[in-house]
Amino acid sequence: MNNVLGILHVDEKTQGLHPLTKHRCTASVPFASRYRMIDFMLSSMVNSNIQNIAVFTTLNNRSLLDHLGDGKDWDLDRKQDGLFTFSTNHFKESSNLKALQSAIDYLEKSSQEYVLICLSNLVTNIDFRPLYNQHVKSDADVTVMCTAKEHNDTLFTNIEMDDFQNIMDIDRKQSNMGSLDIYMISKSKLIDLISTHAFKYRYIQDVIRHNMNKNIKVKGFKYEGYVTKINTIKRYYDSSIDLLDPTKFKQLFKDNNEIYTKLKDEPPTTFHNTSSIKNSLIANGCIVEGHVENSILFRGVHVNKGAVIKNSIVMQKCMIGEYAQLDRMILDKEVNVLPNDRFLGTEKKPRVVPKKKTIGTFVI
Amino acid sequence: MNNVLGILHVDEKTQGLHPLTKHRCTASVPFASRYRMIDFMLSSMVNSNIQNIAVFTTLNNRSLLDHLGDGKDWDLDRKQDGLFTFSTNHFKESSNLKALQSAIDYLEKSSQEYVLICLSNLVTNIDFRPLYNQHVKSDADVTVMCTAKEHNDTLFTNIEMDDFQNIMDIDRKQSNMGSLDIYMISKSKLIDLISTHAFKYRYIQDVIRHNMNKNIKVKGFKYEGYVTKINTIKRYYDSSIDLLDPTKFKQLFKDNNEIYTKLKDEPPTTFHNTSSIKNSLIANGCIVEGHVENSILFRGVHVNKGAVIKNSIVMQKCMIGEYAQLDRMILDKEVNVLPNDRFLGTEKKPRVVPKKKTIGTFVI
Amino acid sequence: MNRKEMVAMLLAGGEGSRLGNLTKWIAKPAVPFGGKYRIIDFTLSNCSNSGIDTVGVLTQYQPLILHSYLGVGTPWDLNRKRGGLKILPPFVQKEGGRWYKGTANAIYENITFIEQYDPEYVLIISGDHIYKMDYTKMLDSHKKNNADVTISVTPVPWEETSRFGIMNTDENLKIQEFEEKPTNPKSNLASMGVYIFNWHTLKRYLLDNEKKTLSNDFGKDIIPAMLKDHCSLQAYPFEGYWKDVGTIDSLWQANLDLLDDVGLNLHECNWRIRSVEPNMPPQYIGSDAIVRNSMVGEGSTVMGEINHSILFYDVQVNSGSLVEDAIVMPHTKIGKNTTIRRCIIGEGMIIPDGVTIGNKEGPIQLIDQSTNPEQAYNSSAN
Amino acid sequence: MNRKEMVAMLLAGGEGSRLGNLTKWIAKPAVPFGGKYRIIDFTLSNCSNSGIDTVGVLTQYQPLILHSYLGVGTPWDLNRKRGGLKILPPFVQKEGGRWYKGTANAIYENITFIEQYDPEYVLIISGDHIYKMDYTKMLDSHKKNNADVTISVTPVPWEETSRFGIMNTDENLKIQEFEEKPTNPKSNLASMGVYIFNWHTLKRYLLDNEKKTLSNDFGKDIIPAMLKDHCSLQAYPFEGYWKDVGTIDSLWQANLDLLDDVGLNLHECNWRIRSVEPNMPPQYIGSDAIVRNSMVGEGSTVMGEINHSILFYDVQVNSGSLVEDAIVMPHTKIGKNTTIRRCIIGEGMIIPDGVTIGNKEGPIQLIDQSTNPEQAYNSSAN
Repeated sequence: MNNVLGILHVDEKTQGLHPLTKHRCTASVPFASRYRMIDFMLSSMVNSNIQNIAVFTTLNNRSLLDHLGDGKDWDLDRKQDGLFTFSTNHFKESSNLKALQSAIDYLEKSSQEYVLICLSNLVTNIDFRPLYNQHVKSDADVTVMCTAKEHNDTLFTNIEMDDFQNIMDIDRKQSNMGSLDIYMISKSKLIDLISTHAFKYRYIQDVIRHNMNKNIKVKGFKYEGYVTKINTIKRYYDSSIDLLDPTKFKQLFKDNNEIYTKLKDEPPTTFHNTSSIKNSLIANGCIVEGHVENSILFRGVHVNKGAVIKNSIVMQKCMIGEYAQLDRMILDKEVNVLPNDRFLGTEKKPRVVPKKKTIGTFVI
Repeated sequence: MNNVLGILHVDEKTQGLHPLTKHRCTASVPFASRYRMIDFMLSSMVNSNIQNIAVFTTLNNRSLLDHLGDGKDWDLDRKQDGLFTFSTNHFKESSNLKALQSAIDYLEKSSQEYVLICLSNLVTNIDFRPLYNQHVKSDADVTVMCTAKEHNDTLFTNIEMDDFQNIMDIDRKQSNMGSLDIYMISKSKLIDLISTHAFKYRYIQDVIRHNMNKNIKVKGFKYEGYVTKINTIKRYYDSSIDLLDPTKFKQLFKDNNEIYTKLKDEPPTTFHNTSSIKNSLIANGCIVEGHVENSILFRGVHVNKGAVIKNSIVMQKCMIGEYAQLDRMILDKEVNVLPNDRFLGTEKKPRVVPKKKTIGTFVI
Repeated sequence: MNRKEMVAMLLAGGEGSRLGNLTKWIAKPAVPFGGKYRIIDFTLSNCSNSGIDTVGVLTQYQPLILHSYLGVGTPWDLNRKRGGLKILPPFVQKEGGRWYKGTANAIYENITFIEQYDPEYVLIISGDHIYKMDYTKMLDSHKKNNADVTISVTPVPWEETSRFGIMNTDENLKIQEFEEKPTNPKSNLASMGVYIFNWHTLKRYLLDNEKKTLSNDFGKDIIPAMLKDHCSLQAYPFEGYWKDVGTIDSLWQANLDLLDDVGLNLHECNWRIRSVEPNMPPQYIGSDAIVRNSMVGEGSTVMGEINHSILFYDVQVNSGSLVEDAIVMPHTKIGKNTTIRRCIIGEGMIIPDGVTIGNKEGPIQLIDQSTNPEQAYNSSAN
Repeated sequence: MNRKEMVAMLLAGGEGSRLGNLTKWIAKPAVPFGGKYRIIDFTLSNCSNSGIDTVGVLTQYQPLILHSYLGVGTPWDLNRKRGGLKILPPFVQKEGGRWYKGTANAIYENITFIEQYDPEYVLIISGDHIYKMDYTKMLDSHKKNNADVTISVTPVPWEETSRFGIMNTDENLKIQEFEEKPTNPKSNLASMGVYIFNWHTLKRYLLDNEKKTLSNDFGKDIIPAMLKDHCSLQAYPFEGYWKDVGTIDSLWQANLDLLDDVGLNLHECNWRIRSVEPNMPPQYIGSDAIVRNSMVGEGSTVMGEINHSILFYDVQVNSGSLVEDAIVMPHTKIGKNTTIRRCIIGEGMIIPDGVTIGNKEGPIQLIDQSTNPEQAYNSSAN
């Protein structure tokens, strides 16, 4: 797979994740106790031995660039190849084709013959090698990665594929197969498509779709593993809580395919005498003196004595005051919950508290 | 000096350096064979043992951020303190006060008690410790670094200072002392000034100037060493060629105060049998087969047989064709000079060839 | 600019034979500690937090894991362009190879290393101790007292004095006498094995001692010689938690001290202990688990009951099991309905279902690959 | 995922005694070469450019500068999370310490290191040679031939065969016979000291040999034993520049080969030789200087005449001086009106004004700190 260049386009339809995306792009939204969304696709690429990876970001990228650094934590701090980040204005206008065009120099100079393009913020742990092997052996110009889905589910674009992996149709009729917006394509073909179509189309997906029966041969590759796309608060919440199911947890955190993330120096979590804790995922650096149940705690959360956290997601460095109660809440980073008060979301609508807010009543 | 936080504001009046600043900010303009402008101030700070440094950049900063990386080459890749970069829109509107205000969190969280603010792209090799020592011992709120200048020279802002280092006047009458736009100030005072004046003023210099006889006590510190400010192509050219004078060269590249820069793997320069070379500065990675005189070659320049380069500055990876002639030229990176042609600038107006251009006549 | 005021030399070559099989394959400073760390993290973090940026680490015994762990010191911010962390194993010269014969000899063999920084002071520390200490404060005291050497001391219980080097000082903390493991101690101030020497003085004694004796040790040779010559030896009283983790019992105790509010707190932000981060998924605490008064690392899964214990990263405790007053090192799996009390379980162990390990009193057991299961797993029957 | 198909073991412990005082304080692989590099840069860059990301470097002799130079392998892109560059000095185990007794013994002592990567193949290379080679091509040949070991060979001039290990092969390049420094060679194919072994085969021979012999060397013991057992030994013919720089003469020659278009070109971008960058100001060539057919490094100042020579970084040649057919190592100052011919000037030398050094023919002189100035500086009078 050292013959494949990886391109990670950060999906910028961020409205659904507001307010988590107020100060960051979707790719850097914290997820699963100690990761950011981008870690899953980036680690999948690294574990598939892709060693030259370009991340295209928008301008709201300070938090993402800070997270990625020089790529060291993904073993991508290299003199040859490694991690490259592109911040483009074009992309803000959400034309990923323009963004690719602005990086055409980089594509041309790279030594790899194939390109893997990922356009979505997926939570998954994919080995891309089988996709590559099928693509190289087939006569397809583009191979698109698909997943099984409910017929009427609209999370992933409908794909119709025949028994020989030929894609018959994209995005027209309902289907029980969905596109993951992951494409394997030869570099020369990609450069060709970009230069031919950059003025006509805004999205590479559209170029493929509209030309697929003309001069682009498209095949599909069905991915059988765990994958989810996160584009609303509800999905964010549900996908997070899903991980408390050990089967799903194990599918995402396979033994041999480590998910890498930016490492921080935090001690192991300390549980006090007064703590009780059930069915929860917890990162390092927490201090737990209260009760935590069906919840996800990120790094450095302090749960004080008597506090009760249920069915909630509590991000880095939140402080939960004594006897405070949380249920179906999502607390962004560094939220301060004052003692004694109660905060509830609902199953249909988990409640989000934005970064650095203080909530509760001051009692003197 | 671990008690000082360094702030490097990149001066964005870049018109004078056009076209060298078309695709980069002034701070990342190549200078002196193997450096970028920012290297001099940044290295001065590092050599003065300042370990927490913030670089404020505009949006035209891709080349600069690429150059700085994680700060490793300046020994600033640290878990505590180290190098921080801020890209601000405010700054594009050239209000350095707004830029500072947007980073007030960072200022407040840092452990240092003093701040060194540098607002200009200076080429120099300063030890800031004497400035710090004077400032700490004095009763001044702000100490500004000054240099001797010609009475009517307008490169540096006029400063009038009495025998007790008190600043009497800034920017009103001609003086033989100029401000280097380098300020030492206690962090608490700086935060105070920012929060009080950010809505009234655009520049921290103005805040100091207009309040200096009211509630800010300003002293000066005269720097005796080599310093130059580069704001026009003419000054860029002259300051470059100046370095061929061994005295000035030695003042800038003092033995103990190394100037750091991003390191590249280039072999030593190879001189062929046909080469002749006089009074020139040359970086690694060049191949010289022709004649080079009173000139500056950056990394990886190839001077072919019979080519003649005089009084010129030739940046990275330029290719000079056989028997081509250059005099008083500035070639930006990767310029390709075709064989046999002649290109001349004048003493008053050196000619600049923009990045990646090919010049000359094709002869079949 | 290459000059350094003070260079640290960290002695990390000891075999740690009293730790038994824990140090069969790794040097004592590399022994896991505190749910995530290795013992040497404490001294390295102390150096880094004290602003000391030049640390020579003297290795000799089973250094493979230690060397790989240390690298160039990046986790401790010691990857510096000038100075930084340097590993100093024994080596061969034109005259042949020499192993380090003792603590002082290890420094002697690396005089060249030290001299390249032309330091005024040399800090000698050891990778065997758990404590948080600002060495710059000790250096200030050293300078103020104009001492030739300053030795950091801490009071130990009178009944344990016979395990330590005891310093007898006058009222100004000038050291009058040094007794190695005395039976009738005159003081309970023990040396912590932390020395600041004036380099030119130390160098003279190193060169001198090299010719005279065979043991080449600071405690046995250098300090007594300096006392005899009436050098100025100053004690520096350290207040705070300090523990020599040289035995299974003390290693066990120091780990549990993390839970018991006796002055060793890893959550303090202003004196962070740093380590090589293992990168593990979050820990999972199951629906029927009980976790009290314990530390648990990332990547661990707890389905049973944990009480007053330290679980490192990637530890699995299955349902129905109880872990109490125990230290469980990384990559260890504990089966169902198993009871573990008062012991240290080594790295990568697989403890079967339904066994009982450990005693309610008596010495702490170490369970590792070389443990005889039949003996250990029935020990509760005693 | 921790498995590695091939692990490289780089032998860098040699004293290099034929290099005289050049290796008094540094190991041979750390000797400066080519105006900027050290000898070991070539093999490390070969590994990195061949996509080999796990390299154990076996050190023993004067490793201080070498260890500090290597670090964790960052300059060669070998600072990897899994694998990467690891320094492997001799060490002490429970049974005591053992120095490396020979090339094979050095590998034997590090079997544990190799086994953690569970490799199929082990590449044995040495830090003493100057060449650019893609080891993956050799591995392809090894696999295709189903060999137990593949040895890289290069033709040497017939008159020099007695300095090398000579391979006698059949028409399919199967090795039939191995002669160490033969007086009547049957072939001029010399071993380059580059081996690819099937690890399980090599391990068996290492364990076996350890008991049987004292020399523990690949050329003397392992290869002869495998030949005797009718293992499949394959020669891999290497085309390209290769030089053993084991003597002052060959070191001098290999440096000058950089100027003479004999197949060693450092300006090639597709097989970059990487090194620790020294960071020096640009070089300055003065108004009266003449520089021809030479390499000059950054930080150097040339006021005199340089012809067919290699100047490292931070070298100063003052006016009126001539440097011809010479190698001048870093931080060296050459005075005025001095003539230097056919010699190697060591690091940090100060050559006074007006002297003449070197002979027009005969062996190459090494001028370093231990050179007697009176003798050396008058040598032109001979």
